[in-house]
Amino acid sequence: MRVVVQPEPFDAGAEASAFAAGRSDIGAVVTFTGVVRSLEDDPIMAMEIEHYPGMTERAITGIVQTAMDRWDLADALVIHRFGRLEPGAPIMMVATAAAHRAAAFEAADFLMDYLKSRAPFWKKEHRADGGATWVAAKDDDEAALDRW
Amino acid sequence: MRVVVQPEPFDAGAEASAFAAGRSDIGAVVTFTGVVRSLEDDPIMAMEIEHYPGMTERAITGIVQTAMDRWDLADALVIHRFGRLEPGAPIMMVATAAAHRAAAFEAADFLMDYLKSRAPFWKKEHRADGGATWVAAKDDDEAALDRW
Amino acid sequence: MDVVYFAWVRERIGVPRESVETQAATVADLVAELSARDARYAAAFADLTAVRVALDQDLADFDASLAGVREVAFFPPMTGG
Amino acid sequence: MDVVYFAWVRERIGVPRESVETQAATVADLVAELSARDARYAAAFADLTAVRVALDQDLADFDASLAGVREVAFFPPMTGG
Repeated sequence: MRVVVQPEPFDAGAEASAFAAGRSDIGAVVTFTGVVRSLEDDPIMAMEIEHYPGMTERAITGIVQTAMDRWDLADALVIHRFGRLEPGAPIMMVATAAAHRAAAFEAADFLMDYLKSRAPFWKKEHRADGGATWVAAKDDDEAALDRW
Repeated sequence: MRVVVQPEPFDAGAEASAFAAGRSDIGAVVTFTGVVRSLEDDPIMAMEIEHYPGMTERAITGIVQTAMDRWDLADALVIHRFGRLEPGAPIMMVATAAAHRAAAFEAADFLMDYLKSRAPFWKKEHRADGGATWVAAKDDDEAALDRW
Repeated sequence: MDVVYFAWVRERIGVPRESVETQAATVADLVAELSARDARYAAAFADLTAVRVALDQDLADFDASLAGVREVAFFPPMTGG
Repeated sequence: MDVVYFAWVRERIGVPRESVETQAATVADLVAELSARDARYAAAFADLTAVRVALDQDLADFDASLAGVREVAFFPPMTGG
């Protein structure tokens, strides 16, 4: 298990290559990468991510441990940035490795649902007109946890 | 959309980095990489993959097109190898990019289910004692298609 | 007791962290005490369905006891990932 | 008509591809004709629930017509991914 919380950009491809590299007991690797999105009809200048130092690492580690207890995972990785991020930049990634495809897919999906609603990050979108809005949690986000 | 069928190894990380790079209309990228698995209690020397040239590209392209029609995907990638592969080597990968996480996850899962049962590849496992066995399709593989 | 705030809760209260002298038995008691102290707190805590609390970095409920707690955190629902 | 075989169907029949002169109207007719011709075909087609067919590179059923078809392929259920 590896959990990284940092302001710096990361190279999702390089991380994916290094993750579980050279292991022949693994049949399936799933990665999810979250990217700062800026739509043409609602462009943002930047995404600011606030977090709760200390609790963040603790919460993510707990979530990953839950996933590793529940699915037969060979390894799991979570990287999550904080600070000011530009459109198109990677926000975070998860990677899961397992003998079988279903475990890798389900665990990655589980990790994303829990990271979204249980890891102490808050997103603020900065717009060109100087306005800034905290991203609101969706009812769906909380409801998604009931899937597991 | 990009569909690649080749005997050569590929670098899943580098492919993931290049996929949908620099696009700020994308919020989510999911990748799946299948790896030749060799378990300690049942080691294999090599995985041989036979395919149906022509139909392979046609079938995969059709499957990816179905996914792009069904989910709001910004892009999709499928790479699948054939020939003789060593344990630990990548067999294939899919990548999906979308504005939203659910679409990227579901489409990747869908692509894997259909590639497994509807793309003309056949796997043969070669063992140290010289024996070789065609991998049998599982009833579950066919049943998985009913999910969609 | 250290009290920390994040995101718009922090912005409404105006400080990220403060030391609070209190005899409050529960989180709800502390919220009531702070809200009575200043309009900034009353504004931040006006709708508690939109506020989450952590005690010593573990998520907790508003009726949780503050006995032995060193750090209380208030923040909106999380939006990571 | 070109007939192609893959995986263990190919191994049982012993060739990957052959040209077949036939008046068979359907895939099932062709299977019956080939199976009567030689034990290798009879062995490959003994359990048709384990065999799939494609006509001009599209999956088809055993009762599909061969009219206008240039290439018939027989193979086991696919195991890609």
